[in-house]
Formats: sequence, structure tokens, C-alpha cells
Amino acid sequence: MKIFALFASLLTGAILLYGVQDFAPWGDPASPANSHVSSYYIKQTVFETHVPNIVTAVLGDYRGYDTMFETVVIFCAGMAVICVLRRSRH
Amino acid sequence: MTYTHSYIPLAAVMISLLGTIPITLSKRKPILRESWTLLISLGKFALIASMLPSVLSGQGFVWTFVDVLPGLPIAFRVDAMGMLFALVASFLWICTSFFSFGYLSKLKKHSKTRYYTSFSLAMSATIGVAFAANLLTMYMFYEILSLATYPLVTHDQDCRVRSAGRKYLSYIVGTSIMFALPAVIMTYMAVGSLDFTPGGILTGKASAPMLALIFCLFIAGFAKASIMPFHAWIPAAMVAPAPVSSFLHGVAVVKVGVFSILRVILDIFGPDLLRSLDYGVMLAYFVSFTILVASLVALTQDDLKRRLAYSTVGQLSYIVLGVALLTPHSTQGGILHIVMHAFGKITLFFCSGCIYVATHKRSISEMDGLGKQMPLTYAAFFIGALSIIGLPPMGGFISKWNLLLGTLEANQLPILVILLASSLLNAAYFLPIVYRGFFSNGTNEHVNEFRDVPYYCLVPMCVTALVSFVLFFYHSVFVQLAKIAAGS
Amino acid sequence: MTDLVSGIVAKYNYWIYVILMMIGLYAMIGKRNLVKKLLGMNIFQTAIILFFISMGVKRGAAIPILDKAGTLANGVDPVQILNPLPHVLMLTAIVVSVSVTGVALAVMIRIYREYGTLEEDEILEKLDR
Amino acid sequence: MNLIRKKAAKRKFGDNQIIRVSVRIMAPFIQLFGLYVIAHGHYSPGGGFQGGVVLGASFILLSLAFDLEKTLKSFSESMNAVMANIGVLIYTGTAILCALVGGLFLDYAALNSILPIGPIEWRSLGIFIVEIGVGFAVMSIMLSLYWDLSSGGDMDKGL
Amino acid sequence: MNSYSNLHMYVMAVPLLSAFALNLMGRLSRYWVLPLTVGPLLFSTIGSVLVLVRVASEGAFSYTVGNWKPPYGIELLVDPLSSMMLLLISVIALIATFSANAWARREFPGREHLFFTLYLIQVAGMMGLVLTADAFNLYVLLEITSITTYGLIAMGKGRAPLASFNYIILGSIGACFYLLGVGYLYMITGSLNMADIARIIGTVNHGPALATAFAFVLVGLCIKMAFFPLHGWLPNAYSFAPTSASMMIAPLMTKVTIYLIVRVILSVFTPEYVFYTHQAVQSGMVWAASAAIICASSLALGQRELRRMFSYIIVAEVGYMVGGIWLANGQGMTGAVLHIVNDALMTLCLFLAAAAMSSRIGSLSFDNLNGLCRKMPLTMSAFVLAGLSIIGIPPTCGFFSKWYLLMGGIETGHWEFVAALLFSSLASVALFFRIIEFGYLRDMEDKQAEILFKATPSNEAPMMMLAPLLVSAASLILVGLSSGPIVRFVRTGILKFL
Repeated sequence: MKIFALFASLLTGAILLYGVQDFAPWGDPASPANSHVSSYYIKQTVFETHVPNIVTAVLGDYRGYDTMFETVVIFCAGMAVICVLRRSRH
Repeated sequence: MTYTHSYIPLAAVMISLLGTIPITLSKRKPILRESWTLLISLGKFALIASMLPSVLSGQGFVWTFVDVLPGLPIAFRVDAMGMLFALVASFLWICTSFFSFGYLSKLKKHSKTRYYTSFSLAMSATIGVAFAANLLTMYMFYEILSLATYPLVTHDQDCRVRSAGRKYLSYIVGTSIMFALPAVIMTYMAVGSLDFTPGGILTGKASAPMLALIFCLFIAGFAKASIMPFHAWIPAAMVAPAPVSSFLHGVAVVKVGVFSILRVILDIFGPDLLRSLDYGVMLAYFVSFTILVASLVALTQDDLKRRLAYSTVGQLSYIVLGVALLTPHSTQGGILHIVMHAFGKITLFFCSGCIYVATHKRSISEMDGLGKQMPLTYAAFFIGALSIIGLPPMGGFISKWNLLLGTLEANQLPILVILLASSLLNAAYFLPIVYRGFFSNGTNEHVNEFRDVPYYCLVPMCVTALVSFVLFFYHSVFVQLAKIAAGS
Repeated sequence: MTDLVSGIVAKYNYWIYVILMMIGLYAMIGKRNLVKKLLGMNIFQTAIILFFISMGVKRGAAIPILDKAGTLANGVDPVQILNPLPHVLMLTAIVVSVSVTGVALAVMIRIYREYGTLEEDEILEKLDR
Repeated sequence: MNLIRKKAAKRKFGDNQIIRVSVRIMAPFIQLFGLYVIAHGHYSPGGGFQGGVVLGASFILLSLAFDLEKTLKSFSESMNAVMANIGVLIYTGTAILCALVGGLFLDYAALNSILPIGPIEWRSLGIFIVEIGVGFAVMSIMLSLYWDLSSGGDMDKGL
Repeated sequence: MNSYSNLHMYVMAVPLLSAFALNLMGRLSRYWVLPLTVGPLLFSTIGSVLVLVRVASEGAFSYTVGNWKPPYGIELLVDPLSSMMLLLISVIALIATFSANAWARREFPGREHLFFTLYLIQVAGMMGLVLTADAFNLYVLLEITSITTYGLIAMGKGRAPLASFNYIILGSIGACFYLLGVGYLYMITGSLNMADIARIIGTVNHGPALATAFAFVLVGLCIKMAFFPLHGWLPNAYSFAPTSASMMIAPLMTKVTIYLIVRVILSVFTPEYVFYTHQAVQSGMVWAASAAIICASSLALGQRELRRMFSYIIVAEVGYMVGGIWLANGQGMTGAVLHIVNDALMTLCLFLAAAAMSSRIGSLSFDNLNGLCRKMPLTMSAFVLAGLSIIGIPPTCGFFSKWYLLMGGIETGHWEFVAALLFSSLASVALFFRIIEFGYLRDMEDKQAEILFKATPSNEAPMMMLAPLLVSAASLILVGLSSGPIVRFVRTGILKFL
């Protein structure tokens, strides 16, 4: 089991590093990750939402749909814990 | 043959399917239940017979349901061959229902409701196969028939039956899934449609190896035709009650298998294609092997029903052989043999049923001198046997005669020889039974068939025997249908 | 050799997160103690968070909180500001991992109630008996 | 679980006067800070989750210092669950409200048709509203997670 | 901008809201539970029918949440596939709810409202999953459905928590792998919107990063859908889950995940990349699927407990669909998508039948099923119908999807897949007729019958369990007979990609 686990994790790591090789170098402002969508957010947020904290704006508005389900996730967690642990009073 | 749209085919199929509902509902009142069964069978026969005249005058019927797959509807189409089969099956169902009433009540069988329900379900599946307009519909009803007959075969629920039921299913369903379904799909991919059209649809649509593959898959797939090596389920299925064996394994199930193969040969491949590829003759030789071996095995059987079963295996191959020779007469003979064999064989099975009811005996060796106590039964048995052997003045002679002519037309003398030889074998395994029945004096306790066998069993037996005698003289209807079906 | 080293140095953030990830995955699959499995899961998720955050780094950029008036007056140069999107995504991911951890802990308490242990082997023994 | 409880009992854990007093004093400030984090999320690091966690932490601190029963007396379990529901309902309700008043789902600007203060202002305000909802939900769920996990779902002693 | 255009959002949101309402109201009295579960699901069913009609008439449309134009906001895509899945989910959830209500009352007296809170949230999460067109949003919703499932399974007794924990570990690995894949995609494209990613992938070179991203997304989803070598969590999770939960989880979870992989292939990594850039992967996946089908069917033959057998059948069916997808031709894809619908209905019917049986006889181990056909004829006939559908007997729906899968296999010359399909059909014949033998050819000992069936007016299951079972059994035949229209509709959805 442990051998298999070791092998699996090493393999996964190797594949991940193999994929890394055609990333832009670290901290490059021109990398696609930093240019395409995010630059729009940085440029437009203040004009479109009047919220200077871009993270809050993106969290609450641009990707508000995510955040809604995120709230539901944590609600689920609470309910699930109650379901699992509470013994019925009857 | 021209076709008009009509709901009669649908009604003919559905009547017994919907009939299961009142039969099930009236489970508490046996009389009502059995009269329902009778009513439905009569209605079915009436519906089918009502279409006979126009079919004879070359005027068929079609009914098309919505496409269940793009360009692939569930459709019914009444043509000569289907008409012939449906007519025989629905008529014999009436006789069998009578027989079942007597048999089941005499032997005090349990759960009759389930019996009648699945019987009428199987019946509508049979007619569905007969009237199917394309391979998909046929395959559908073929499978439904396999499943509907399972409860009948395993009616008396003991461990003997359990293994028999397993064998029955594994042969029939297994082959149809393993071989028939891929063949159907390949045909659909090659042609783009599955409609039965006289002269075939595969011509020029697929490469030679593909055609060979499809052909073999089809022949192997319809195991209900019990061509060796796919015959072993019939003897196994003989654990069923007598009416079930007589109807399903004398008429419906096995004939459905043969009928499917006929459909494939005539309406999917088409005689011309097969002739050009010589598959017909190959198939003919292949099944003639079955004919001989089955007859030989039948000689060795002591259990009466098993002997009948093996004779069925042989006789079915006659039909396939006749059609496989692809000459007008042989085809006609093969198709006619569906009728003649049905009447003859059901008579024999009825007789075995009557003997079982009267004496609870299955094995031939115990039946010495039984003919003296049960003359009527043995007379019927004699008639049936003659008809199967194919001697005049019995119906069987007509089909045999046509078959022999067909072999001459196809100038396949070896097959002619095989046919004659197997006729001798038939005589060899049937007539001794009659002989021992009448002339050897066994140590039987006294049975009187009119006392011990209910009339519900005797009358249908005599009727079928009579019919297979009468068919020698009045067979014009069937011959005409067979002629149309054979396309000559 | 040198360019390999330089390559590693240029992207050492990825190497670190991959190593973390491997530790976590190994713990999740290989360890026989349920708590350790859970810890492995958290390490794994931490590794992913590290990966995403390091994705959005720009050399010498400021945090993504702007001066409202100034920006409204004369826009902003994206190069000067960190990439906010990974932070947003990771806020979500953190919450998800917290929730999963909570549920897993609850389930573990149930398991402890059933079997009185959290060692997989002992549990399996108990099941066989 | 029981083991931990035994240890706690042995060491008179949470029976300490100093801890209780200091927690009593600290808790309001922590909560105030949490509210600040939620409210000031537009202009500084923060927002619903962070603030909610801080608020929840304050209550967890209380129920750590005192016994679980005492905490439940002041802040009951069902009330807590209701608050969680309210939190989530604020968010989803706002989302659906936006759709109901004729906009798209979660389109705060559409709320302008209720109270015309300008679509962009509404976006900023909408973000604030949902952050509050998130804060509620996170706080009470954190609390209930702690309660359930610490007491094994029995809601009796806790740690 | 009429309310009609938001309809699919209401279909998704109403169960969500009612979950919270139920959580509040259910504390007061448990008479709120039934209306607050059936009502919203009924609404969703009707709504999703309307959405389906709209898509059929006006064609697919995209929806921008928060009115932010994609790729900056989150985009939802309502196309034939997703609208069909929407309808499927709401219908199955609705049918299962009745039986689940009856069972929850037995299994969690006094806690039904908690159970159904999770239940409704999970249904809403699945609806969100089939609608979303955003890679990261998909992850969040995946986690919602997973967390609710963990909770629902762990509510069971005995080994359920252990099974749930294994599911948590493996499920989190799957989700994390998916997230890593999304991270790599974001790294090379800078976007999270599926269509946008697909567009940018077309422009950048197909380097190692893209391959890695695809590999991780694929493996992650394969774990979530229990594709054979990675199926370890499923049998325990589904067979030890509470009956009331299993009858909704088992039909939907794996099917939704398979829909997701179809969606990811079609609209993120375009089929050209998935099927034609890496030919080896494509045929390898078909081989893997064939192996999965054969192994899972054989394993199913080894089981002696009904619900366990069903779980292995589910694993085998997953093999069907994955294989059908990777056949990479129209027939196979059609078959796979059609099979998602059919298999969901079949599994629903099976699990409802299992629930109805165990409502009378308790344990479902085989030697407990003797003589059941005589005792509960309706239940058993529905069960047999589901069995026939899994075997693939026309006119039940299972036949038609199998027909397309076989056609695809023959067309692409993947005979191993064809053989595997036929083998599993035969295996299912053995599986189901073995059960039928138990139920029909053997008889129940009288004293056992006394114990199990005493003091009940009818031997059948209570109406709340029987009616949905019969409805689902009937739906098998109805869907089967209307396969033609369904296939046409599906093809409008996928043919533009292939």
C-alpha cells in the first residue's frame, strides 16, 4: 500500500512539474494568467462598482455566483455535521 | 402484393396483450378467467381470419407506430407468410386453451392465473413476430416471447425445473443477445433500414465477408429454430406441462425461430443474393446434418416427450432446408411444412399429455398395451405420426412432396436421399410406439380414457388429428399462401 | 545543468507546491490513521492554495486595493497591481476545505463511536470479527 | 473525545477565574473588530468571511472559557441555526430579488428600480448586503461546528 | 428581459430557498416536510419542462449571472444537453422524494428536516452543475454536491460513516485534481470561462501544460464518477447509505459527473484535442472502459446482497458511457448521452424497488428474497422491468442506448467494446434471473412470512413507496418508445461539436 502511495504521489508530482515547464517565469506581469481577465478587473472595477478593494468586488459581484454557493457550502457543512453527529431526541 | 394502412394487425397483436388484464383481475373466479381466455383466443383467430381473403387476393395490411429510432419504426405488416403462420398459431391456441382447461384442472396445478396470463402474453408475442414489418419489431417480440414463456416452462416450481429454466433462458436469450442483436445492428448500418422487402435489402450493400458474418450470426442467433448445436433447450424445456410443450414447443416458440430465419433468408438477404453466394446450399447441407442426427437421437429416447422433442428438432430443419434450397417448390414445401408439422406435432403432444393425465407415465417402455385402453388417443397418435412421417393420406405428405420436388429442382440428390432416410427414421421412432401400444400386452392397471381423461383434453386432440388428416385433401388455402410467399 | 538549476530557481514556487502536494497525497493514500489522512487532505489543499496564489504574483506590484478617487480620476496600470483573481478563487477554496474538514471530523467522531479507534487496520479487524 | 474530557476535568480546564474575566473583557472588542472587518471590506482587507470567522471566534472563545451549557443559555443552539439560515437567505434572497425585479440573477444594478440611488452605487451596496449575509452564516456555522465537534453532538459539556 | 428568461434560475434556486425554509420550518413541525420538499421539486419539474420547450423552439442560449459579459462574469449555458439534464434531475428527485419521505420517517424520526435540507441543496447543486459554463464555478458546485452526499451517507448506521469517510478522502482527491487542472488551464489561458478557454486553447500551442491540465481534470472527474479502477469508494458508499438517501444519490451523482465530462470535452478541451491529438489516449480509454465493464459485471455476479449488486452494476454502466464518449463518433456520443438518461431512470427504478422490498423484508441478502414474487407481485414486476431494461430488452429504454453504443463500437471497429457490452448484457441476464429464481421458484418459509408480513392489509409496500416505483417502471417503457425524438433532440445538441 505504502509503495503504491509513494509511487502514485511521485508520479503525480512528476506530471505536474512536466506541465510546469511551459509556464511563464514566476512573477511575470505579462503571463497570460496576469493579463487576460485580471487586468480587466484591475482597470474596470472601480468604475463599474465603486469598490476600491478589487478582491471584495470580484468576490461579491463579478463572481458573486461562486460566493453564493460558497456560502451554501459552509451552510451545508454545518447542517451535515449536525445530521451526522446529533442523536435523535426521540 | 400491395399494402393498405389498417388497425387490424395492431388489434390482432394487442388483444391478447390487453387480455392479460381481465385474466389477471378475475383470478378469484376460475370460470370467468377461463372464459376470458377462450374469448380472447377466439377473438384473435377471428381478427386474423378476417384478413385472410384480402391477403389471398394479394392485398396486405400495414400499421406503423412512431419511429422508436430515427427511420426505424415499430411497424406491423401482414403478408402471405405471416398470415399463414398467424392463422395456424391462433387456431391452435384455441385448441390448446381447451386442452389446458382439462389438463390443469385434472392435475390440480397451482397458480393457473399466472399460467393463462403468460400464455396470452406469449401468444401476442408470437403474432407480433408473424406480423412484424421490420427486423427491430421482430427482434422485440422474439425477446418478449422468450421471457413470457419462462414462467410457463418453469410452471411446476421444483429444482428439476430450475436448471431446465436456466438452460432454456441461457440458450434462447443468450444467443439472441450475443449473435442476433449484432447481426441486426450490422444490417442496419449496412443498409440504413430494416424493413422486410421481398427479394432482400442487403444486395450490393455489404462486402462478401461482412455478408458471411451477418448470415452466420443470424443463423446462430435465432436459437429457437434449434438448429444443432443450439437445440439442447428443447429437450430441457420438456419439463413443462403438456399443453405448454405441445403449443410452445410444437408450434409457437420453435416456429417463431424458424419463421425468423425464413424472414432473414427471403426478405433480408433475398434468394438471388444467397444463390449468388451459394449460402443457401451450404445452409441446406448444414441443417441436413441436424435432420439426421436429431432423428437418430430420437430413436434412443425412452421418455415420450423427449422423443417428440428431438423429432421436432429434426422436423424444424426440414423447413429451413426447404427454404434454403431457394427453388420455388422447395420454398413452398418448407413454408407448408410449418402448417403440416404444427398440426401433426401438436396432436402427438396432446396424445402424450392425455396419456400422462390418465396414467402419469412419461416413458415409452411403460406404455405397452396402453392402446387397448386408450384407442382414441392411440388412433390420434397414429394419424399424427403418419403426418409427420409424411405418408398419404395425411397433410404431412403435401409438404414432404413439395420438398422432394424442390430437391430435384435444385438437383441436390444427396439431400433427397437424406430426406428419404430421415423419413424412414421418423417411421422407425414413431411406429413402434403405436405397435407396442396395440399389440404388445403390457401389465397395465385398467384405465378408461373416457373416464380418466377429461373431454377438454380429448376433443382438441381429435380435432387436430382430424385437421391433419383433412389437410391432405383441402389445403388449397395454405398452398396458395405459400405460393404467394414463395413468390412464384 | 546550469540551465536546469536556473529553471528550477526561476519557478521554485511550483517546486515547493508540488512537494507539498506530494506529501499530502502520500498521506491521504498511504497512511493508515484516519486523522493523518485528513491532515494529508489539508496539506494537499494548502499546496493548491499556494499554487494559485503564487500564480497571481507580479514582481514589485501593490496589493489589489486602489485609491478610489485617484483611480476614478486617472485610471490604473495593471502591471502595478497584483492579480486579484487567484485570491478570490482561493477564498472560496479555503472555505470549501474548511467545510470538508468539518464534515470529515464529524464522520470521524461517528467512526470513533462505532469502533473505539481511528486506526484503519484495527477497524478492519473489528469488521472481520 | 471522552479521553480529552477526562484530561480537561483533571486539570480543571476552563475553571480559571483569570481566563473567564479576561475573556469577558476581550470578547466584546473581538466582536467589534469582527463587525469592523465585515463593514470595512470595501476599503481594506476584509469582508464577510473574514469578519464572520472573527465573530465566530469570539463566541468560541466564550464557550471555551465557560461551560457549553452556560454559553447555550445565553446564545441558544436553535437561535444559532436560525441565524445561519438568515445569513444564507440574505444572500440567495438578494440574488433572486434581482431576478424578480426584472434584472438578471445577482444583478444588483437591477435593484435600482426599487430605490433609485444609481446602478453603480447599488452594486457597491449589494456587495455590502451579501457580505453581511455571508458574515452571519459563517459566524454561526463556525460556532455550531465547534459546538458539535467539541461535544460530539450531545451539546452537553464541550471541552 | 421577461421573467421567462430567468426561468432556469428559478428552477435551480427554488429548491435551494425551500431547503432553508424547510430548515427553519421543520423545527416547528414535521408536517412542513412533505409540502416543502414536493412543492419546489414539482415547480422545478414544470419549470424545466418549459425550459426544455424553449430550448427546443429557440435553440441554445447563454445567460450571464450578474449581467457581467463573459468571460468577466460567470456564464451559464442552457443548451439541449443541459436542459435535458435539468429535466432529468428534477424528475428523478421528484419521484424519489415520496419514497424518501416515507423512509426518512422510519430512519431519522424527528430529523427529517435536516435530512431534506441536505437533499434539496444537493438537488439544487446538481442543477447548478449542469447549467454552469465556468470552470471554477463547476468546482464549487461539485463540492456542494459532494459535501451533501458525504453528510447524507454518513447519516446511515453501522459501516456507513466509514464508507462515507473513504468517499470523503477519494472525493477530495478527485476535486483537488480537478482544481489543479483548472489552475493549469488558468495559467496558460488566463480565463475561467469554458468557451473563452476553448477559444484561447485554439490559439496557444498544445504543450505539456495543456496535456497536464487535461490529465488532471480527467482523472479528477473519473474518481468522482467511479470509473472502474477508481471506483473503490462507490460500492460501500451506496450500499451502506441510508435507503432514503441512496434512492436519489445513486441514480444522479455518477450520471451528472458523466454529463460534466461530456461538457468538459465538448466545450473546454475541444473534441479535436481530446480525441484526435492523442489517438493513443482515445483508444486506450475505450479499452479501459471495456475492461471496466467486464470487471464490474463479473464483480456484480459475485455479490450476495441486492443493493451491493446494484452498485457494481452502476460501475459497469459508467464504463458503458465513458466508452461511448471515447468512441469519438456521433453514434457513440449519442448512445452515451442517451444512456445517461436511461441509466438514471433504470437505477432509480432499481433502488426504489430495493427500498420497497426492504420496507417489508428488511435485509436484502439474496436468501432473504425467497418467494417474494408471490408476496409483492407489483414490486417484483417493476423490479423485473428494470432488470430487462438493464439487460437491454426492447422496448425498455436500456435497449436503445445499448443499440447506439453497439453501433458506435462496430462503426469505429472497437470490437473489444462491443464484446464487453454483449458480455455485460449476458451477465445482467444471469444477475436478474438469479434474483427472479429466488423470488419466484423458491418459497418463503411460513414462519418467516408470518414474521415479515403479519398484520398488514396488503403484502405490498406502502403506497408512498409503491406509487413512485410503478411510475418509474412505466417511465422506462415510455422513454424507450420515445427514443426517436430524444435522439433527435440530443443530436441537435452534440452534432455541432462532432
